[in-house]
Amino acid sequence: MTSQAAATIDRSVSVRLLDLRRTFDGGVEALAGITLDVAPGQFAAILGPSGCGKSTLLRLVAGLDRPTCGTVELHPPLDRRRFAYVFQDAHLLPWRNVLRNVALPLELAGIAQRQRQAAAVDALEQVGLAEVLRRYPAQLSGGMKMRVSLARALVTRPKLLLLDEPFAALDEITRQKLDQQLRDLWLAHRMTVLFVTHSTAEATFLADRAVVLSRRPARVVADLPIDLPQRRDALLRASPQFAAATKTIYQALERGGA
Amino acid sequence: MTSQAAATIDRSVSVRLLDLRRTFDGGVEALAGITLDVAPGQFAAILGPSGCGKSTLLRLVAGLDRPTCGTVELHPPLDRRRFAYVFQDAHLLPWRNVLRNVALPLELAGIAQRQRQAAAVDALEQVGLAEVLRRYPAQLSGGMKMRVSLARALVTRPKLLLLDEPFAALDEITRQKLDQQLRDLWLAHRMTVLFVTHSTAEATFLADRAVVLSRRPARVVADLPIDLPQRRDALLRASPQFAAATKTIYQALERGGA
Amino acid sequence: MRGGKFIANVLPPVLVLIVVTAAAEGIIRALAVPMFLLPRPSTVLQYMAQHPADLLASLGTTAQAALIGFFASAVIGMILAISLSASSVTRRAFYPYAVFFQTVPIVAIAPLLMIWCGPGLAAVAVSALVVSIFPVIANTLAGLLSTDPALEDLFRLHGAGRWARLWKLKLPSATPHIVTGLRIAAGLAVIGTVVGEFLVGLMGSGEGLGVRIVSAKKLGRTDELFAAVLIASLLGLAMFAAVNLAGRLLLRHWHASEQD
Amino acid sequence: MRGGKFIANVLPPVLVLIVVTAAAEGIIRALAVPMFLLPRPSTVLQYMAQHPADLLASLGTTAQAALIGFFASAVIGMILAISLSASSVTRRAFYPYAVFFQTVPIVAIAPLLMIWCGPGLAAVAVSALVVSIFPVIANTLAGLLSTDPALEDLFRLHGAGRWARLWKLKLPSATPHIVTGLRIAAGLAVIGTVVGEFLVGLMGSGEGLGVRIVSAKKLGRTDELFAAVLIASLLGLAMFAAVNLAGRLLLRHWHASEQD
Amino acid sequence: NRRNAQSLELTLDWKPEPEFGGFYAAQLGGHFTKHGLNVVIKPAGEGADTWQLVATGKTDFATTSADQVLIARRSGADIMTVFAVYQTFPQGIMVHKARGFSSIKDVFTHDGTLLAEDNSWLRLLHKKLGPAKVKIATYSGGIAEFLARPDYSQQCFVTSEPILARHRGSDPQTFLIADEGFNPYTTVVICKADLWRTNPARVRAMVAACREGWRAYLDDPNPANAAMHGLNPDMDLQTFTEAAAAQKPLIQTDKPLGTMTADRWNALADQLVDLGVIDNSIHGQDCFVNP
Ligand SMILES: Nc1ncnc2c1ncn2[C@@H]1O[C@H](COP(=O)(O)OP(=O)(O)OP(=O)(O)O)[C@@H](O)[C@H]1O
Ligand SMILES: Nc1ncnc2c1ncn2[C@@H]1O[C@H](COP(=O)(O)OP(=O)(O)OP(=O)(O)O)[C@@H](O)[C@H]1O
Ligand SMILES: [Mg+2]
Ligand SMILES: [Mg+2]
Repeated sequence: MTSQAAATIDRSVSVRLLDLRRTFDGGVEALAGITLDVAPGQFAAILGPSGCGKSTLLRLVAGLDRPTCGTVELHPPLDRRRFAYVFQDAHLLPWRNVLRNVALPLELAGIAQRQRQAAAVDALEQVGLAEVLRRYPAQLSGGMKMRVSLARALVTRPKLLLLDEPFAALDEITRQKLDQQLRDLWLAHRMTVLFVTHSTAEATFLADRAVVLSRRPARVVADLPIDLPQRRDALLRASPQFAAATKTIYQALERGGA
Repeated sequence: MTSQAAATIDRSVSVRLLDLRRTFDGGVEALAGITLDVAPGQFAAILGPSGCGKSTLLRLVAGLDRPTCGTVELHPPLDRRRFAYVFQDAHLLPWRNVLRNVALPLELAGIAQRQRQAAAVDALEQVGLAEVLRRYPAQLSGGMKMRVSLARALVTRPKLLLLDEPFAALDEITRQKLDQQLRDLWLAHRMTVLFVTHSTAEATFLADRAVVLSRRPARVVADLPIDLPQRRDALLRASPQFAAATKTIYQALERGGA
Repeated sequence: MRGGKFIANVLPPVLVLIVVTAAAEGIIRALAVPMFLLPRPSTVLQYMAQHPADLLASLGTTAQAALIGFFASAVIGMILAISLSASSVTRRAFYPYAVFFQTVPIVAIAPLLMIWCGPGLAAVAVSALVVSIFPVIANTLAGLLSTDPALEDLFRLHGAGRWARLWKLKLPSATPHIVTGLRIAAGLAVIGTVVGEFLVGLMGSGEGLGVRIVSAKKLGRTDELFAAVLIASLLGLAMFAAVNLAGRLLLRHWHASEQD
Repeated sequence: MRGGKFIANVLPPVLVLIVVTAAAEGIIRALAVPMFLLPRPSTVLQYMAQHPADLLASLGTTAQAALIGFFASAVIGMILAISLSASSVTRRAFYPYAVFFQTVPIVAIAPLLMIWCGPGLAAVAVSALVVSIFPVIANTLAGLLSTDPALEDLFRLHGAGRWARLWKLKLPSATPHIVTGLRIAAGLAVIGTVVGEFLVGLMGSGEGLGVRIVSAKKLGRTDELFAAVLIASLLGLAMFAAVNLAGRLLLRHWHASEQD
Repeated sequence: NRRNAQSLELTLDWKPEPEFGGFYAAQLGGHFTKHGLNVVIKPAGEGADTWQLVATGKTDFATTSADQVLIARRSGADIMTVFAVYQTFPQGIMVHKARGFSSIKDVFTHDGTLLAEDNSWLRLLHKKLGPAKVKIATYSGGIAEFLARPDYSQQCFVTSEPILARHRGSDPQTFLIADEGFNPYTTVVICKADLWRTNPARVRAMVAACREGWRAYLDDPNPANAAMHGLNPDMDLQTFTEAAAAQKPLIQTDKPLGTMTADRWNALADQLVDLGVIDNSIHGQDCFVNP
């Protein structure tokens, strides 16, 4: 572990899910007992068939929904201000322009206007949207909205980052750029990340570990460590280890989907 | 051309865009002169960086927005009932259950209740959602909503099909299954398709032709024919021609994004 | 479960009613507010217990006019709102004048009502209509204009006609707004009826609550006055509750406001 | 452009006004409706032209009370709606009783108003408040309860407190509803004022429009009566227009209802 | 609801009260029938003035006051007064005795609040007594404010509010408006002038029956009071009795019941012209007949 990582390890948090179940009113069972331990500073990708319960799982971790049974434990118990969640839809406030949408979490944390604006501009630059600060959400394209939403999550420098397919609406080039940035950000700050994605390649590139869920009701089909170098770049994507890791995940998905 | 194709060619329509421009109020120029000719029964993939103007282009073709200048011509002028559009967001009616959402276009076309229900159930089976007929949109996962939206488009047996990243929210396995189904459907009916996607692999698998747009304001950077067999399947994805075609598109994207 | 839900719905307002009534009784006694200004709840209840038949007859008369006025408001108000929603020119031209419905005092048009409809039910119901229609117009219109533009696109795309857009898109999506408008109209229809009865109601046996209110006031019978006011309020409450129930049934599957 | 917009906004209603007035004049003449039932528009205008100072003074008195009543309704109504939105138990317990505001006839509480506030401005403004507050409550509440649950999640996630949720989420998202409520309250505040003046107004120089209306009625002066009614309506219209403008400024960037 | 040619409708300007006792007595005593009339008595609210109903043919006969008749004629309603119940204007101003006032002038020139409707008589008082010191506020009916506040005065019918106030333990004192020189006939019976011209016999029959009814009521109000109490139970019998007694001197003079004089009509018209309520094209003597 590098000294930088050691310095920032106090930022991150462990997530422990114990036999987590969620059945919706009307009897739809989404999660059928998920047990999962995510160490502080780990980057876990979560994959699974459409409608299996990934978003449900993330909502439970975030405390936005209550499990039917089972527990979610975060250690240390988390200050909500260092928490970020990129929802599957962008969920921007339609009455705020882009800048003020991104600054929102800081505003809620009581950060002064100047500082939060500066931080929001920074975050928007990271996602390549520095020139649309004053536009309203209705004037953005689908991918731009998701990037604003991502900027809003990053602006808090979170200890725990929950991402629900943040890059699905982006073109491959932008997506790879953001993958790279996210990985670098993680290396620098070592926050704990749960990253839902449908792309096996993305999971391989970003994560330490891929958790593959079965179709609904979701169970853990496979929990695969991804043994690739810490620093990853475009070249890695072309390597045989990368292809192998991707393939393993894909096969687990196939098993879960059957 | 097979006899089946000949029998159904009358279903399809040509799309001719002439120097199409669109500048939004406030001076945002989204399209900077797009000229494009899509032959009847052609399957064209459209790719380009996030926010470049792909959705704007599709809206113009559908007549949902007016060009600042330039023209959109459809031949033969299209009966709106044989038109389908899968929006980038699912846009379901929240007060209708899944079945009635899918049946909506038929209802608007005046088809009798029995028939449209049967057709809707069919379409929902195609997208793998036969068991959620009675649920309301708020009870669906993100990917399920998009699949409902896709079913709603397919239920009309359209002559012109406009698809705006319909599969972005789906896991790879479901996505490949639907890619396959769409390709087969197209082979059977030969409707004209404009398919916006961010996946070069998906474009390669599905389309006859990939139109790559530059970053905003969008221009056509490359218009690449995809010379692969008519019948395509999972094996093709592993072939070197497939990889080559994908790569060409990717490189065009890189040029447009620069 | 059902029983529990019923209790959860009914218990709180009933408790509040009891507590507020008791408190009012106490305060009025403590401050020695004279009966001719504000009677004690107990006196009002006593009056009600002693004259149930008369009060019920009055309630019947008033309820009939209020319901007719309310339904007329609902139907005509929605039709007017739909017409106004059709084009922004129509809206600019006519919407302002809908305000006249609200601001014209019934007393000014009472002679017309009396001459055209004769005293009694019809004139009173028209009064209820005039008083309660604007909220239906304003809320329905706001609802119709708030339709999600993306869904409008969807309907245009499928070549939906004006009627299909209205019935299958705009009205359903405006339902939460319409329910709010009807909630307001429910109470206003009652007050419109009562005011109408002040002016153009029929007098005599089975006279409406409004007639009782003015004549009780003239004779200084505050117990009767407040009994009639209370019954009118309860009528308003019942109509409000009916609108709420309808709203809940229509919206529970899909609208945030009816999910708890 | 700006000039064109102004014309597009103002021309249609003005045209309608002219056409409707002319038509009313014609119909009243043709049917020979007697003056004591319904005066011709020309007679009313003539009266207005002859007594501008008196009418303006009355308008001033009425406008003052109506504006005070309206602002009080807006503020108190929103505060009450916010309290009601806080919990579903509170809502069930108290919301029904808000209906009483609507259904209590001012005539019943006129003695209380007179004694507690004294005749004139304060009592009249309270009347305007009582009459106009319910639509603000109902619409604000509906708006607050319609907040997008996904956005609520976002705020909860970031540990937003009650106040932040209210100010930064619920109220902004309820704005379209609130504007509708205020549109309705504008006209109701005027009628509440006029009715209040009927009952607890002060007579004498600068007496309100409501006082003029009753006295004109007593003295059989329908021209004055309808002139006063018309001016009250115009006051309602002006307040309605002000609410519309405010709504447009608040909503034009983001809400479908203010985009054309 | 006119079943046959002889059926007539008499619309009152309020509910059954002693003010209308003679009409109910006429009905009860068979006086209408005796004169070949089938009269339906209808109470009415305040939405439309009763003369408007007569002028538009919605009713045959109605009660109102003489100043309203002049106003009606100014408004183009061709109506005719045929019978006058109150020979003296029963409207007054009721004050708390404790204030020690001795006339309406005292009310006007002292602090306090006067509740009144803006009527011809109020205008006359203003004209006669000059600008008032008392605050004048609109009157919404009843006596609640008066009872609650010692500095409040209010308009009243001497046959009504003072009696109620006394029943509620107050000690009111009443000044008649008539004493200030404004004395219109009140509770007058009107019909269309046309009816008088085309069918005077009918009108005569009506007036005769009313006169007999009023005679009977003045002699013994109890049967009619009981009948009216049945129709208007809000008013107790005691109040009926007291009111009937209080109004008797305002109704009964040395002349036959209900008759009017041109002098008084003309004097009233002149007063109203003077107050600007009507213009001088309206003449008092055109407003009435003593059939
Ligand atoms: N409120 C609800 N009521 C009933 N069922 C629900 C509700 N919310 C979600 N579900 C169901 O729970 C299951 C899991 O949903 P979830 O959103 O977690 O899926 P997901 O894995 O995120 O899928 P996707 O990849 O498509 O986003 C789905 O079958 C969905 O229909
Ligand atoms: N109503 C509008 N007003 C102003 N600008 C707009 C409006 N709608 C879209 N734009 C801008 O037009 C550009 C093109 O938008 P469009 O939605 O067509 O992009 P896109 O290619 O579909 O992107 P994505 O892949 O992210 O969906 C964007 O920069 C967007 O911000
Ligand atoms: Mg999901
Ligand atoms: Mg797009």
